[in-house]
Amino acid sequence: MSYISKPVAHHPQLPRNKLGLTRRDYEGSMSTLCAGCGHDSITAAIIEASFEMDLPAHRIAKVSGIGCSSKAPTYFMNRSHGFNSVHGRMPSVTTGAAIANRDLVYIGVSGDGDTASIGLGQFCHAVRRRLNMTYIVMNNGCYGLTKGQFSATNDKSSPSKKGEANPFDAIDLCQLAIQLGAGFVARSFSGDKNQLVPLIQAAISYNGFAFLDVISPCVTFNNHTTSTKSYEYVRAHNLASENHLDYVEPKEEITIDYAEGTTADIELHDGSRLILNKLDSQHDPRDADAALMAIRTNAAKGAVATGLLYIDPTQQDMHDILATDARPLNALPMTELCPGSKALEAINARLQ
Amino acid sequence: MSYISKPVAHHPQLPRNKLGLTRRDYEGSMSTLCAGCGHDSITAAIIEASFEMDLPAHRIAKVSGIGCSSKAPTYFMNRSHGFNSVHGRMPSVTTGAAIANRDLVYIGVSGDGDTASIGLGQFCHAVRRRLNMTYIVMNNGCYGLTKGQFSATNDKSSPSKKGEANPFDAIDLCQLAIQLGAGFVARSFSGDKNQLVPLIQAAISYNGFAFLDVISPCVTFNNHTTSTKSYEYVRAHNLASENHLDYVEPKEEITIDYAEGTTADIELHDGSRLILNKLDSQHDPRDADAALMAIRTNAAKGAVATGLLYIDPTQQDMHDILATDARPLNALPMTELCPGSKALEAINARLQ
Amino acid sequence: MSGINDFVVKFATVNGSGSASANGIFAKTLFRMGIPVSPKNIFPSNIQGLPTWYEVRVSEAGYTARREGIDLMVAMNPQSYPQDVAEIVPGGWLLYDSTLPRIWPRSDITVLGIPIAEMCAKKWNDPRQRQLFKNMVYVGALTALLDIDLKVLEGAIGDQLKGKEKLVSANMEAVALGRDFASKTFQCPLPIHVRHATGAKGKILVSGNDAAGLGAIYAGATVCAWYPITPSTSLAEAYEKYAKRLRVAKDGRRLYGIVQAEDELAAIGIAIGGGWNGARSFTATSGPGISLMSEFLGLAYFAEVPVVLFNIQRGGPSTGMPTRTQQSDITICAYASHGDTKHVLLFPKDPTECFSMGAEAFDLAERLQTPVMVMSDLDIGMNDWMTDAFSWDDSKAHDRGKVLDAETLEKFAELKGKDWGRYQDIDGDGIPYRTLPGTHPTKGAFFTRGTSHDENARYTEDGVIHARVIDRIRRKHETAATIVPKPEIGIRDKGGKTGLIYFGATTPAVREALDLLERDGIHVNAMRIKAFPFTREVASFCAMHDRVFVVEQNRDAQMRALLMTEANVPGTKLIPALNYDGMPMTAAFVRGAVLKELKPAQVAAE
Amino acid sequence: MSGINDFVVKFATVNGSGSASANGIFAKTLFRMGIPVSPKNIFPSNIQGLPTWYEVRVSEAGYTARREGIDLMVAMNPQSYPQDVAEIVPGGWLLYDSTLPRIWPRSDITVLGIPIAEMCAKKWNDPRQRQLFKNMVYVGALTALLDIDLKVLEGAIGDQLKGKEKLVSANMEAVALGRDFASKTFQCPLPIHVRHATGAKGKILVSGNDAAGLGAIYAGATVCAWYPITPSTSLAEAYEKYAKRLRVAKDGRRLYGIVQAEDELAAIGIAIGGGWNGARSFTATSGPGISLMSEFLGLAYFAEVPVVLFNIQRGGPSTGMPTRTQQSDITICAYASHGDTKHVLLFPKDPTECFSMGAEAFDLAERLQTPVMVMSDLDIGMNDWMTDAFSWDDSKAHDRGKVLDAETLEKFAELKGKDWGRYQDIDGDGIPYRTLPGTHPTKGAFFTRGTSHDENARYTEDGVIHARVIDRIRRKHETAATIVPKPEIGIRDKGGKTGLIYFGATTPAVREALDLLERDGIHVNAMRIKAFPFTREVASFCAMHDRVFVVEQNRDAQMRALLMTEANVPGTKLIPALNYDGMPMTAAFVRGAVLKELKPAQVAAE
Ligand SMILES: Cc1ncc(C[n+]2csc(CCOP(=O)(O)OP(=O)(O)O)c2C)c(N)n1
Ligand SMILES: Cc1ncc(C[n+]2csc(CCOP(=O)(O)OP(=O)(O)O)c2C)c(N)n1
Ligand code: SF4
Ligand code: SF4
Ligand SMILES: [Mg+2]
Ligand SMILES: [Mg+2]
Repeated sequence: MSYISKPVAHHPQLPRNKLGLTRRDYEGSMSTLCAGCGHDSITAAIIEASFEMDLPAHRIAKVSGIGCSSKAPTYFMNRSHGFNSVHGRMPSVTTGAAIANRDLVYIGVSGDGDTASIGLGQFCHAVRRRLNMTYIVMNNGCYGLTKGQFSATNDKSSPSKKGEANPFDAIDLCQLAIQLGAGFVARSFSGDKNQLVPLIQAAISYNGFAFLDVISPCVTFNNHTTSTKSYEYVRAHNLASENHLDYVEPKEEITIDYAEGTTADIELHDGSRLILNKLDSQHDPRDADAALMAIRTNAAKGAVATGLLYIDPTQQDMHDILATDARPLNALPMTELCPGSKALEAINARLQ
Repeated sequence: MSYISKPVAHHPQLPRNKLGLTRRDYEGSMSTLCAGCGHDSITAAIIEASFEMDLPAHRIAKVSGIGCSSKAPTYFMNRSHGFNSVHGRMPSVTTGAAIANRDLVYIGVSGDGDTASIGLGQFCHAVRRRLNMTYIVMNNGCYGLTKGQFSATNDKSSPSKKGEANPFDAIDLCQLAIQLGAGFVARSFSGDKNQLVPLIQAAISYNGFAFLDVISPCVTFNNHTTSTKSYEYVRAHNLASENHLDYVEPKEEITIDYAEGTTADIELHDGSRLILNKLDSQHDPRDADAALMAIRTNAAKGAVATGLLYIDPTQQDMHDILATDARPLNALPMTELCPGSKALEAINARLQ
Repeated sequence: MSGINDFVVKFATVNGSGSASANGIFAKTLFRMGIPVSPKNIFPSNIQGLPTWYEVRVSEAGYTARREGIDLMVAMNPQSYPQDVAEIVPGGWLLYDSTLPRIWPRSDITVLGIPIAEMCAKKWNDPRQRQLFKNMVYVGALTALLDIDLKVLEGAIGDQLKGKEKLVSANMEAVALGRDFASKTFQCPLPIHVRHATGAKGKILVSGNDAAGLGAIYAGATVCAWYPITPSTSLAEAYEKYAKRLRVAKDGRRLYGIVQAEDELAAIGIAIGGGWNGARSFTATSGPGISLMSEFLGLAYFAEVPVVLFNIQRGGPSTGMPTRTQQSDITICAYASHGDTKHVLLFPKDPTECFSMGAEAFDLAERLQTPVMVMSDLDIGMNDWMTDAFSWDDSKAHDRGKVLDAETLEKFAELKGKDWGRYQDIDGDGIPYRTLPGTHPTKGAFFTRGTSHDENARYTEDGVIHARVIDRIRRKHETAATIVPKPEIGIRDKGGKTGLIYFGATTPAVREALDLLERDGIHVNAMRIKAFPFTREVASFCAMHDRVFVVEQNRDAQMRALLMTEANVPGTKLIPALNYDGMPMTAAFVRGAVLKELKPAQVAAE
Repeated sequence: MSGINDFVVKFATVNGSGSASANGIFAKTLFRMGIPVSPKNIFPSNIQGLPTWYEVRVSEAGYTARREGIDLMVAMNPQSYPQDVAEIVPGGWLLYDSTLPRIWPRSDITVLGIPIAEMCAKKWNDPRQRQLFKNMVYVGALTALLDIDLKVLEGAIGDQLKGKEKLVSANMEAVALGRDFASKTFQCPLPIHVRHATGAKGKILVSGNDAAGLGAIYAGATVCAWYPITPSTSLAEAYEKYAKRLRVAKDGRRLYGIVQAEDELAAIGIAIGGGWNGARSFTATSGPGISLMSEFLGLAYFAEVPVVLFNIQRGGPSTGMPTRTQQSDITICAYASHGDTKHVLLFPKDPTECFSMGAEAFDLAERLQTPVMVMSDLDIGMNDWMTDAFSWDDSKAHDRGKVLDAETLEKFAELKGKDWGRYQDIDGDGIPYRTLPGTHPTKGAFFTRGTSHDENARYTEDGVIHARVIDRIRRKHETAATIVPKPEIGIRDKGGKTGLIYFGATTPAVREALDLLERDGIHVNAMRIKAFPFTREVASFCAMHDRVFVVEQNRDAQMRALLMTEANVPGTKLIPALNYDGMPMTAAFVRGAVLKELKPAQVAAE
């Protein structure tokens, strides 16, 4: 089946953001995912987050691998360029794109198969390189597009639709990301828009590698009641309580009132602020060791720790490390890049 | 240059092990590595360990990727088959070999480039699959064979020979291995034979994925005094004190005496026992969380925690998970594998 | 052309709506009535909610190629109405769900409206049932319209629902609903309809992937490593299905090992590790997987490790059309990997050959100590084909090639007059003797490597030795050309000057086209290639003819190129007949391609 | 044949012993004396302790191909003595370290023993110095034996040791030591020796990788992603070296981004990401890397993303001979990736062309919106070649191809009379117009994908559209054949019937061979191929000749195969002349291959 375009007529009374754009302007083509697929909810959250942040849609680059999840970028922000690359290799394509133009916002979308299996190496190395991007894994514990095989994030003993238990332990991408030095690591749930939208906003504002592992049930292949990646299971075991995040745009005034001692106020590079309301959680999300232990301890109990798990507000990103020019490399004039014949004469002379 | 064979004449008085073999019988071809290369010391430790364990050399399969380190299997156990495969893919080749014949002992040798860069994905998934093998990384923080580029295990700010500081954080393979569920994780140093030999023995005895990260200075490209992977640095910062391991063969009597309360006695599947003498260490190596924290805490101080870091003496290996026959698959007679024409008739009938 | 037992029905539905099983039952029923059928699934690369089609050609004459021009369209998906209606031949029929009635833009077809949704809504309360049984209602209507044997249908449903007997009667109720409505409302049967026949007798209805998975079981393969990718996934799944049935010891232990690898690089690496260690090992993949496996294939070629790869080709380039068929990986598979490499390829024509060649591939891989690729495709692999029943000769032993056990190793010099060396060409056929790890305490150990090595497997940088070794491997490839399956040659015109070469999935289309051309007065000799490297018959066939059509499903005439470079056939006589829109080839296309060349006037007139 | 300014010296040393720099200085000195030289490094795939060689051919006539038959062997490595001595021509010389004197097995050579180790032990105390200066001692001896200009040598040492002036005099002391000993002990100079000449005037001495790295700088490339692999590593390193010199802004910020990727899949992925985003981007790799990059190359082909890949070919198959040269990735590069793909290849003949074609590759990649591969090899890439100085025309603008900025995008329909669509063939040349991310708030955004798409970049599963799109890409490839560099044709015999085709690193050998053949009375017309797809001149040249030799450094005659399939040249007239032992080709080989065919009697007699 071919591409399905949506009607574009704008309702005159739709609310507009500071750029004068409506939510519609952040939408994409009609989704061809299964009705009820978690991925569509995440797409909706991305649309909501970017509308609220007044992002100029055309300054965003959407990148993905292959899978149901990797199709999702088609379903948001039609005004942005997108690159649906090859399976598991979104991190490298994004790395190259980011080097070429540091001024765009990079939103990468991947699946658990795309990231934790074929793409695991590239994922780890993108983290290590502090690529300035928002990396979202739509995590359903299975390979949706190839019809439901277990993925490497599927929990041990979680049964398939046919009832066969998965004999392998899950790879926990948040633990990996923290350990490899990601500066922003969060976990969320496609069914929890209130938690998800501010996390996406914070991730986009974050300067460096922002990782979001979003549990996103596959209604067709992995949403039976016994699956640990089903709506039912996640709703029952979600510790959204871990913390609650409010994202405050740069220069905006903080109007929310929090009980003394329960909040952390974190300022990002771009001046936006994250107000974290710690609830049950014992750990300071600026402490990587504590974050790791919180995840591990909860996982051992079968609970899913969601929320902002770890943040390092001061991390250098890849461009700092590479010391690239402040201007996008793809915008430098050839006259500045090509040294010309004079310089060549000098080089020839040395080689004589 | 071609293969250099060693003279094979046996000295009549060389000590012999229970199989009647001398150390020479566990040697390989002449090393073509640089004089003083850490890798050669590890090779020597492997020879020593297998001689002492009375391993039948021909029942060992040596597997490696590409690199100076991956050449090492040529330099031990000429009586064993070896497979010097392609760069970074030793884990998959070993997986296939192990499925085909569960009765051999698999010793995999890799480098930090081979494992932490190109092979990171395969490494992680071999761990996750609980492949029954000993996986040794000869870790020199650089790409020896391609002339000294930084590898992903090189420590941040550790300078190259030319003095340029590495801007990226190191990937800690031991942390990764623990997190991904390796049952046996140890770190050692090529310069510490006393620690290394029993660790190799324990790893070989271990039934499941045994990982050994051995710091192994590259004397040609990464042994300058400021490199954190130099002999000098590692000697100064090695917490070999973490624990001391004695490997006791199955049925052997334990003759060593330890001070009360400082030892842990761990029995492996094959009946061999590991006597751990905890020295400075606070953590029980059977506790994964504690092991992770011990590594991280030490690393933060610039110290290198060596010794047996983690062990799960009861883990299932890949063959348990796959429920394969007790006999090696490659030895099953075709008559047992091919269902024959009778069974085919029944299948045809169903398809009619 | 259409008539009794000779027409095409097409079902246009929404995927994920349960229509696949109803459609399958429809095809199976006709097949069980003894009528040759060829169902083709045309599905989207998505899981639910998009248009999907199922075409069933019915042909008493036994022509099983896809045929264009739909006689009866069962249009259940408003999303695709416009194109569905356009495909019906003049005088054809359109069956649709008239719950929402509509005016159709064509007057040259007969519209059969059945208010299916309404009927189901009345009959069932559960929304899931309402949805599912819609499919059986149109099948029911077809039993009346096409005069289908109800008993046979019930049997087919019963087989499908083994163990869920209650469901059978529920389904039959839905069938009755549709059948009754149709009988009452329309003149039944239509001029196109079925009757019991014998053309399908003794045949089986099965997909190539199912057959190939079974072939691997019969070959004695014990190591299977794979990574999910359409359209190869179902091959590994079939192997597993049959292994669970046929390969479990009494104590429940498995006589096989399957790994769903983390990617294709690992999958082929695992298979090579297994092959190195003496287990028959394989992987299955498609286009992108082949690209990713290239480096490892070069290793297996040069280190001479047996391994079997099933390539279920799909529409390229790149991710391309993952749910469409092509034969466009020929070049890349013949030469996969950098440096001078050449691989052995087999081209099965149908599921029966997927089974037999799938098994034979393992013998060849072990005899030749090299990768062997079975070049199937989506059409053969994922569609059910009416095909010859599988057969197996119990008296023929598996040929494991030149592997030495401890005893032979000890006596080697004595037996062969030469010392053993892993890569010594003892027999002059380019095929050396191999040993397996763990065989002997002191003999036969060697180091397998992808770096250059001498005849004793020792590392070398001596270019003269390197050249000698790769020359010997070239000779081994020449030996391969003497033991791979020979082409199948059909001479319709002794001394005729026009030949035609084909292979794989286009076989039914080509055979039908040759019959059609015969009626056009054109007698074409044809050769079906079964393997690469080419046996000498291939070049002789070309030499015998002045012009040779090469029918392929790719853009770049890849088999033609191989014939030019590897069989030295001059390009001038090789006329490409290429189709690459991803649909299974039709006889009309093949006939057209030949006519265009030989009788351009007739084509213009038609 | 040998004599003044015409001989071959070979240094046999141990790698990691510091000989490389001394040998380089030796070659550079002769070059600065104006004498054409061609040094070849023959090194092991290891770091220290194994035999390594450095051959320097000196040829006043300017023949820079490798020549076999060593006139003077500097044998510093006892490990390789036997083979080193065997390589000396009768009447030649052997210089060795006679600290441990030995009896040599040949009486037809002159042995020059110098107790180098002993002399160094006497002179220096530091063991490292003792070791290092040994190399300069033999260089010193050569200044006397070969009559080398000491001033020029000193200059060369000075340049090498810029900034470490103290070391220069120490080195000159070592030189004096050797020179004095030789002058006193032997009759100097030898019959073979040098004199100032002019053949090297205006030339430069540089490696192809250095040149290609510089070419990328001049092309304006800003994204370089690579993974270490011999022999391509030094290309990325050269790019970095020049970038640090020529591409740093005043505030220290870099006008380039280099990533040492985690593997080749990532390297090409990064380059493609950069190309997609409008930066000139490239990677450099060799054999195994090409295999690993296959999937991504197919993506870039089908999604039409410009990217440049330098393939510095080495000895295959598999890991093969990583430190030897071959031209054996032609097939795999021309067709890299599954499905119907075809790539653009350039074949530089020397470092000068590595620079110019290295730069031109970026123009072609952007104009054609496709990967362009520069097919260099170890011989060109890692050896210093005497070659024409680099030149750059400041007046010629970089051709960025059809990229639309915001303004043009707005006026597109007006300008072109058609609406913009990413994959619309507006100009009939198969090349569409592209837009870059972030260009315009509402126009020009599209989704780049490797799945099938229509002319507006929208996903499609309609096979007719798919076929249309890949047909257009085929037309684009035809356009490529009109804009890639044309072959260089040298007619020695108008109306002559014998042609010869060559390309890349074999150029010096072929040109010398043609001169030799001329003397044999055989006049061969020659064509050097510079690019694939072939421009029409390629087929015409073949058509003009009855038989055409195709000289290649691979086993399977890969260029010949390409000529057959892509230029429709009948194989019968294409005679392969193949060498694949990993050593740079010699003129003698080429001459022999031609003679064997044309004058077999003469070959037998020789
Ligand atoms: C190289 C390659 N191998 C395999 C595939 C087939 N494939 C497509 S999507 C997919 C898995 C997707 O799983 P995931 O990333 O979890 O996405 P989901 O569909 O679950 O959202 C696979 C294996 C492919 N397209 N390319
Ligand atoms: C696919 C591929 N890419 C690159 C190379 C080149 N290469 C050979 S060894 C090596 C790195 C080795 O580093 P490491 O594994 O750390 O081993 P070491 O030499 O340091 O022991 C590389 C990149 C290769 N052989 N194959
Ligand atoms: S198959 Fe699963 S992941 Fe894919 S669209 Fe459907 S529900 Fe979503
Ligand atoms: S280069 Fe380094 S790693 Fe390689 S052999 Fe030499 S010392 Fe060892
Ligand atoms: Mg998934
Ligand atoms: Mg290393």
